[in-house]
Amino acid sequence: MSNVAEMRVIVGDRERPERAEELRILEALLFAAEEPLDEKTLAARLPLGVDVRALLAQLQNEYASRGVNLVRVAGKWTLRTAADLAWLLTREATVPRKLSRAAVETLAIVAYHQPVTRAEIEDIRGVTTSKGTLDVLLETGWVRLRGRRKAPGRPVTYGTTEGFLSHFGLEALTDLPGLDELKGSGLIEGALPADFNVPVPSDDPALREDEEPLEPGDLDLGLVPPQDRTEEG
Amino acid sequence: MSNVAEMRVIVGDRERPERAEELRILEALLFAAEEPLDEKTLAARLPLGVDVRALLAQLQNEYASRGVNLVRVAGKWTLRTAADLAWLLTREATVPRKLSRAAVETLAIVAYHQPVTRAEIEDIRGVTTSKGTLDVLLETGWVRLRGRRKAPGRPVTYGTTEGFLSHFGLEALTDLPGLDELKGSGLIEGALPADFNVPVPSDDPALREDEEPLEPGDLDLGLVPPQDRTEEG
Amino acid sequence: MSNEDLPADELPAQSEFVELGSGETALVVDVEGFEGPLDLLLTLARQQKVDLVKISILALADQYLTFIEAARKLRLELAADYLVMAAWLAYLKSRLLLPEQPAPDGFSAEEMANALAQRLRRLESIRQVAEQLLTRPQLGREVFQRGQPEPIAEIKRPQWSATLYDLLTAYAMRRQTKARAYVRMSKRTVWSLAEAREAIERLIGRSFEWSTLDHYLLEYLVEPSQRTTVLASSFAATLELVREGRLEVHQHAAFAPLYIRARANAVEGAAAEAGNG
Repeated sequence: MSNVAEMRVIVGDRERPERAEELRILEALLFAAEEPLDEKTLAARLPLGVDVRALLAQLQNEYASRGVNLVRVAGKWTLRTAADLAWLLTREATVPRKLSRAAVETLAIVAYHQPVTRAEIEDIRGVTTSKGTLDVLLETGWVRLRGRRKAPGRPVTYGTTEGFLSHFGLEALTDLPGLDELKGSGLIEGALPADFNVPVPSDDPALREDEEPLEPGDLDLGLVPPQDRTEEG
Repeated sequence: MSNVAEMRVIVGDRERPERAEELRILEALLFAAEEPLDEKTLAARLPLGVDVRALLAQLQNEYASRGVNLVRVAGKWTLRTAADLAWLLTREATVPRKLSRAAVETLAIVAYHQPVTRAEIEDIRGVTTSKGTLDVLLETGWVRLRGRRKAPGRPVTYGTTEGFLSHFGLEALTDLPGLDELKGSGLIEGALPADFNVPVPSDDPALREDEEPLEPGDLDLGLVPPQDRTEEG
Repeated sequence: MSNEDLPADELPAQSEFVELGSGETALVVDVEGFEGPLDLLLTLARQQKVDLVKISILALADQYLTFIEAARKLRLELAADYLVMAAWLAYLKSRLLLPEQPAPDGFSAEEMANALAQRLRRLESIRQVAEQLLTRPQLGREVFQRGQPEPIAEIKRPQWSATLYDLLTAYAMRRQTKARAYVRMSKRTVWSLAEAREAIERLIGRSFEWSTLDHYLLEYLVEPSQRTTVLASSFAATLELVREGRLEVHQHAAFAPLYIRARANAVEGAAAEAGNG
């Protein structure tokens, strides 16, 4: 035992100069960051000409077997505790507010059918969606107002945010579970008009052809506490 | 050398499957913790009978060469960015700031009357010029120390730089308006004493007859920013 | 049926149960627990234990209508949604039972039934994926980010700005002000009447002896350049003080020295005044 330890120490000492400094920098940046970092941000801190993607792959591999993993969410990179250790950590975690069944369902509809209007959500659920449900989702930061549908009444369209992907550990919207089956069974089109044949949900911030931008003030809808809003009006 | 590398590979390979689950748990706990953890807390989360101290020593050793180190603070354990990478955690931001009136005035006097000493600036302005004003001007890079005046006290002479010309869009210092132009533009009006004049400025880098070169060390005066100034803004 | 097969992560409070006595299916339903008529239909459909593609809409419509009938008998308050659905299903049922005929809105009963089945499938699939989504490790519940992030400190570097206009205005203003200030200085070489009067009052004071005005002036104001203005102002001030009866003035001949002295009663008066003050 003491032999092994000694050997490791020696190797460790020799290793130090050999392990690429870039890897140390990358690891320090990812450890320190408060939120996922994109490759551009990382590259800006690394020596010029470094292959960030290759380094990330190496680091991801190094961390794969550890208690902390390097994962990609919303196209960005972040370190997170290994999912199999959840049992260990949940005890001290402050469990986020549990969403109501209506909110979970609405969230899923927004995720899989976005950009989607309230009327379309109601059509799928077969029930009126209370204002509160959408407010709760806007408050979580997982759902956002995207724009307005170019249709009578110009209804607001909803979509998911990067925070949504980050919370559920999704690299992109295409990683949504069961998305392929939904597409296969033709259940994803929802209420989209036939001429807008976009069978996949998209959180692309660029507005679709049938969307137009929000007006100033629209964004307050879900973000300002309601009492202020009524006073204003 | 090649021997060492080989040994490392072997050791590394052997290590991975042998790496104790306890180490993963330890590293996840330390990563997710919101504050440094003591050995008792860590032990409570680990299987009974595990030698926490030995595990921590091993983990500390594993992380020693990395971008993040396991450190002990106040008897508790925490992961921290390696000290030599602290620079990664700072970012320089440029903050636009307007020059004070005193600084603008002093700058103008330096521009027109260079090479000029502080006493001469004060004589023209009719008020004492604070050290800070000249420091700020040196910091802008628009004013430089030229030399020393061959006079009692050997005062430092100030002049403008190329940076001054480029910031104010001047091709040469002689582009600064003379008395007639200042009058013509209405900047100077009314009766003036007969001997009133505006000098024809020159930023010729060659020292004048009444100037002598700076000594080594003089240049440090205004070029090294004091530590606190950066935080001030 | 039971609520357990609902893909919800949260079951509603079981406030009210309705038991239908018909017997063939012990249908226990909690009206409060349903998220609208479509949800109720989906629950009923599951009881057929067949793929939703092969569901019998006719049977489903019957079940739904039975449920609504029972609920109404028990005077349960049903949202309008449920009743609209009931009416529509009753219509659909009648259409399905009748021989096919062209529908007024262009849809056959078959198509309408398929559309309903499709809606049910869509709701069911969204529930399934919602459930799958929720079983993913969630941030802050199953996986955690760094508990003590080390935020990046910003070092602020001032970027100074000033315009050529600022520069020239400041310079012109300062030089001009300074130049004007010198002009004012040179005016001080003139002795004003007020200054002369104040000086004479101070110089003569309580002296009741005759003394020459020249004597005072030369003694105290020696600068030759100022002699003329001092003499002129002093003479004018002297005459004024004489007119006020505070001074006596005496001259032997033209261009002879001027003798002045304070008048006794005037000094007393002035002293009294000073005492009061």
